[in-house]
Amino acid sequence: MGCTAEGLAAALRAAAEVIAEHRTELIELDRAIGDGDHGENLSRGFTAIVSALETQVPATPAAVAKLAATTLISKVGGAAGPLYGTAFLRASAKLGDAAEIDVPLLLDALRAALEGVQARGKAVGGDATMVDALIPALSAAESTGGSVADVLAAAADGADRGAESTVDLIPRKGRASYLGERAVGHMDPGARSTALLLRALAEAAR
Amino acid sequence: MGCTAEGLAAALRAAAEVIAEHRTELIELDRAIGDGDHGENLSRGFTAIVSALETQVPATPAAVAKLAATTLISKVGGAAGPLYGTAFLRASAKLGDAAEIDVPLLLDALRAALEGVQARGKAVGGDATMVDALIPALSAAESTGGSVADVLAAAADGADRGAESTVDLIPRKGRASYLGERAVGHMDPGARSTALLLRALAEAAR
Amino acid sequence: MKKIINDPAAVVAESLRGLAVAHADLLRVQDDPAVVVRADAPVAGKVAVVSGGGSGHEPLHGGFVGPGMLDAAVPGAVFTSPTPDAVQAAVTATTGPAGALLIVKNYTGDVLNFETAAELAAAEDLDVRSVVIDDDVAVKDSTFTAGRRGVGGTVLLEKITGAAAERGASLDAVEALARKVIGQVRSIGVALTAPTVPHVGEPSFDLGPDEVEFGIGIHGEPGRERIPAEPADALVARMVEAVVSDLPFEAGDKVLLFTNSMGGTPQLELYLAHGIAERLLAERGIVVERRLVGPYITSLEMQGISLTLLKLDDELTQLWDAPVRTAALRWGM
Amino acid sequence: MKKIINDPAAVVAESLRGLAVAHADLLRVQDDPAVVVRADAPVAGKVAVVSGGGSGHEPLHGGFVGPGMLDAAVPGAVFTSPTPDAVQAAVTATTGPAGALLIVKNYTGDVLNFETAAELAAAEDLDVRSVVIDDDVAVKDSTFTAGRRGVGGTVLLEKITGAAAERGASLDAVEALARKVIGQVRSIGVALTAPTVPHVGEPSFDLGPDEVEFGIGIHGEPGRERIPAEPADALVARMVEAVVSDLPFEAGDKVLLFTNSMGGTPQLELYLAHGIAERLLAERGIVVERRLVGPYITSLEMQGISLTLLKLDDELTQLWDAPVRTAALRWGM
Ligand SMILES: Nc1ncnc2c1ncn2[C@@H]1O[C@H](COP(=O)(O)OP(=O)(O)O)[C@@H](O)[C@H]1O
Ligand SMILES: Nc1ncnc2c1ncn2[C@@H]1O[C@H](COP(=O)(O)OP(=O)(O)O)[C@@H](O)[C@H]1O
Ligand SMILES: [Mg+2]
Ligand SMILES: [Mg+2]
Ligand SMILES: [Mg+2]
Ligand SMILES: [Mg+2]
Repeated sequence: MGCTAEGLAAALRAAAEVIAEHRTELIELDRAIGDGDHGENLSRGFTAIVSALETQVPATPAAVAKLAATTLISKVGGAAGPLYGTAFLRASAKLGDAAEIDVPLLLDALRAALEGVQARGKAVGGDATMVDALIPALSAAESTGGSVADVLAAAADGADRGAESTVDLIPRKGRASYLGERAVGHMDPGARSTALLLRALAEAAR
Repeated sequence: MGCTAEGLAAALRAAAEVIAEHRTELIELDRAIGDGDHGENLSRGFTAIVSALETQVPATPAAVAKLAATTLISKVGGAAGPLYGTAFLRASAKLGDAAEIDVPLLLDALRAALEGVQARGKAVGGDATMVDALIPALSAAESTGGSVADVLAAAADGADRGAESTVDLIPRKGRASYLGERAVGHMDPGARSTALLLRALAEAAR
Repeated sequence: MKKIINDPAAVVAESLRGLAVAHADLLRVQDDPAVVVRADAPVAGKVAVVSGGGSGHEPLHGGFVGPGMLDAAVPGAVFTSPTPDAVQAAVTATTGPAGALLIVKNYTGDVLNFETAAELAAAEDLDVRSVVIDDDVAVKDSTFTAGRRGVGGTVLLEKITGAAAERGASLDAVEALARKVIGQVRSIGVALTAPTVPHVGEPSFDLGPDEVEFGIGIHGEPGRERIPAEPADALVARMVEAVVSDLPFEAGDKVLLFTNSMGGTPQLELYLAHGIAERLLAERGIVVERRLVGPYITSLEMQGISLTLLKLDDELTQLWDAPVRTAALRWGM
Repeated sequence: MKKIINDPAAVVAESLRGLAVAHADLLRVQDDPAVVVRADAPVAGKVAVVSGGGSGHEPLHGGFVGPGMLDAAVPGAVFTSPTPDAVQAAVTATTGPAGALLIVKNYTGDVLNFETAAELAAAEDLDVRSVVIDDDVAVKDSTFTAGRRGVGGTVLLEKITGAAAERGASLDAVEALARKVIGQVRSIGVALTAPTVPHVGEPSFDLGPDEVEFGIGIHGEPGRERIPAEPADALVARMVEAVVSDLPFEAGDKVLLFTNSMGGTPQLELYLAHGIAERLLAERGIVVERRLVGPYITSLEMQGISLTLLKLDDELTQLWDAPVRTAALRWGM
């Protein structure tokens, strides 16, 4: 069974809760190697998504994703706002007018999201950014069978591993890159938030 | 035997050493209930007196006291500069052209110093200022017999008791007065420095 | 203590060197005793306006030397009033037959040292008058204290008397104007952290992580009371109440509102506090006609703010608006 | 954390309210999205100069809105770049057929958000160009980093392009001028203490009592290295060397020297550092023709300073001297 507009909206609400719970953790991660606002920025954005969804849930998954995209772009700011916004925008474009997201559509959307983040931010794997969570998330998702929930769970597992991998990397993009070697030993906050978001979506899809 | 110009100069050098040794203590006392500069101000002043005396020791005790007065006035600043400056200036006026300070002259000088401080600063006994060291110093000196050294030792004892007495007083003059009751429990830095100076002069006169 | 200094004993002299080279068009610095003098001093026929005090309150006073404000500033050691000979040097460098007004903040040290200087000047047949500003409502003005301290009102007093002197007012007129300003200006300050004097090397007082010193002076002297930290709305309301009730300022009064940073407070917070003060005054019907917001009378790196209210009339408003050109305040020229 | 604020989430909005009421003659503040706009915007026929970025760097950028400098400033949350719709609102409020120049500091977030805003503006047929300033020599400029950060040079860039736009220069000319300035301005910063972001509630980094962060950014991002605290002479020499050797600046060059406080540094120390920098430049034969000293691009209450050098020629000197009237910089009007 796939994921409807309502289903995606519910998943985004769940994601908002997870981000709120991990706000302080994300702030701390960002404080260590950046400027300490990542948790605050994302909570502001996801709280705004929840509010926007209260008024009305759009009819298609694509429209829900687009609402998430424009809300993130207009509420988050910083590096993460345009990057996550672009991810949702590109994903939304792939979803077309489908009433439900099935596994092939989900994979298309994930692929588009990664491409969007890379087009915008110019980061490649190994630069210690959210891209390092998205790449293994996508490959894990692509090599798994099963339901939308199963694929998302695999993606979340991949993102967890990817986030973990950033601990040993020298950052080359974003604020953490100013630290160079001094950032080694710290997890990238954006990679961590990507892993949290995918896990929340996976749990909601079960 | 009385105290010559050279003797007074030596006593002032000794006083400068004592002030330098107690610089931090005076700073701490002033930091607690004032602005923390009393030790710094007095060291600057007495260091300048020592330098001035290096060039030439004036011929009479009065001239030495006047040199100390003008140096303190022009180097110390704050409340203590003009007050101690006035004390030495008035004392100097009493010393006239005597070649040595004897006990009657010493008592005249001490009395003039106290009057000068009170004329300038308008403080009375019990206001928790240097006046509270000077008043008992003078009465102890007046009621003691013996040499200049004995009289000065009695004055120093009186000043010690007076400085101690300021611990329980509510300050009514100078910066400490802003604290009101919160200053109770702290010794007045100017009373303490008066006691230190008189003790140094007494020791030097022995 | 971490500071951008070399030798604590040389801080003032070295800082003045930077001031001199940065603002050679406005001022010059005389050495030994250290005095900041308007570049074109003495200005013929003009009453000289001279102020001074301990250093560590910058831009007060050196940052206010220039056309339309001070003719000279006398910087003492950090938080220590300058000596009479320094004041005298400032008077000598700026004062002609028109005389001079000395602006003295009410601290025992300042009063005593300026008093002596004025006597020295009188002995040289210069017409020198002193006014003592004591605008700090934190201190109870009674015979049991050294009296109210001079704080934020000093900046406004220097601007307004400086403007009058620049226009050619007589010493009598400038002195009367100064007394008028002193009569209708009131201030209150709060501190969130303590300043650290270079030669002391430790904070001037200890304030708990949730404590605020209400009624702070500009040397880290304590104030009325130590209160628990509270939201800006409550804190500023407490400050406004203290100032307004003192004069008192009343509905319909036109005022200048001066929201001052004590040095370490971010501008973000300063404007936030200013906005609250404006709102509270408006609620009381007090009309804010002019404002000044910034770090103008500070206490080294101390975090905190002060509010100063000056009751305006046409004369004072015009003098406030008059051109001024100094390192710290500049408009109209 | 002790701050003069109410709700950490409302700090920027409440501070802007204070700014608006304090400077109603110069600017207005639009709400939702928050934008600071010159009072008389849009100015007919004039190229709009617009900048913005995270808040917490005041007076940057809102304090530079007014005749002769910025037409609008876009304040993000504290240390967070503003969103594209806010930038777009600033463009819409200020931009006519003459177009607009967006001044963007080189941070990933700022670049991405302003980029999106420029696309939105282009879609509305407005001629909008962006320049990215990256004057911080602390960061090695390579493909392995996000590139050099925009810091102190931003203030000079905003003043100079603002002056050109005020004089009626075309968008092509203003853009070319901006690229010229960016090409010849360099900066370096140091921090003695860390700033505390209101919604974080703790200092942005931990610095030992004897450590200095050399090459600090304006968000408390770290710099080149952590060094032991040293006397001002040595520290400023290290800073001058870093800046001068980068462009490089050479004997005979005429420069503007900008000595900036990061917010919490007392003016006493700031002028002391400025004096040292002037002396060191003179020793190298570099001619300081103009200077700016003060807290103009800050990092909340962070203690520290930055030095910025801009190579001058007649064009840049004239534009620097041109009249400006903003909350933070004012002369000639
Ligand atoms: N160029 C980039 N490409 C991909 N991700 C990036 C890039 N720059 C930054 N990021 C991500 O953004 C995160 C930081 O986001 P955030 O703290 O919200 O923004 P800012 O750095 O502007 O404060 C980083 O942890 C990183 O994962
Ligand atoms: N009016 C006064 N009369 C007598 N002594 C005074 C008066 N005011 C202050 N003092 C003395 O001066 C001392 C403080 O000196 P100091 O710290 O050098 O000056 P300041 O208070 O200006 O910083 C006080 O401890 C007190 O003894
Ligand atoms: Mg961040
Ligand atoms: Mg003292
Ligand atoms: Mg003092
Ligand atoms: Mg940020």
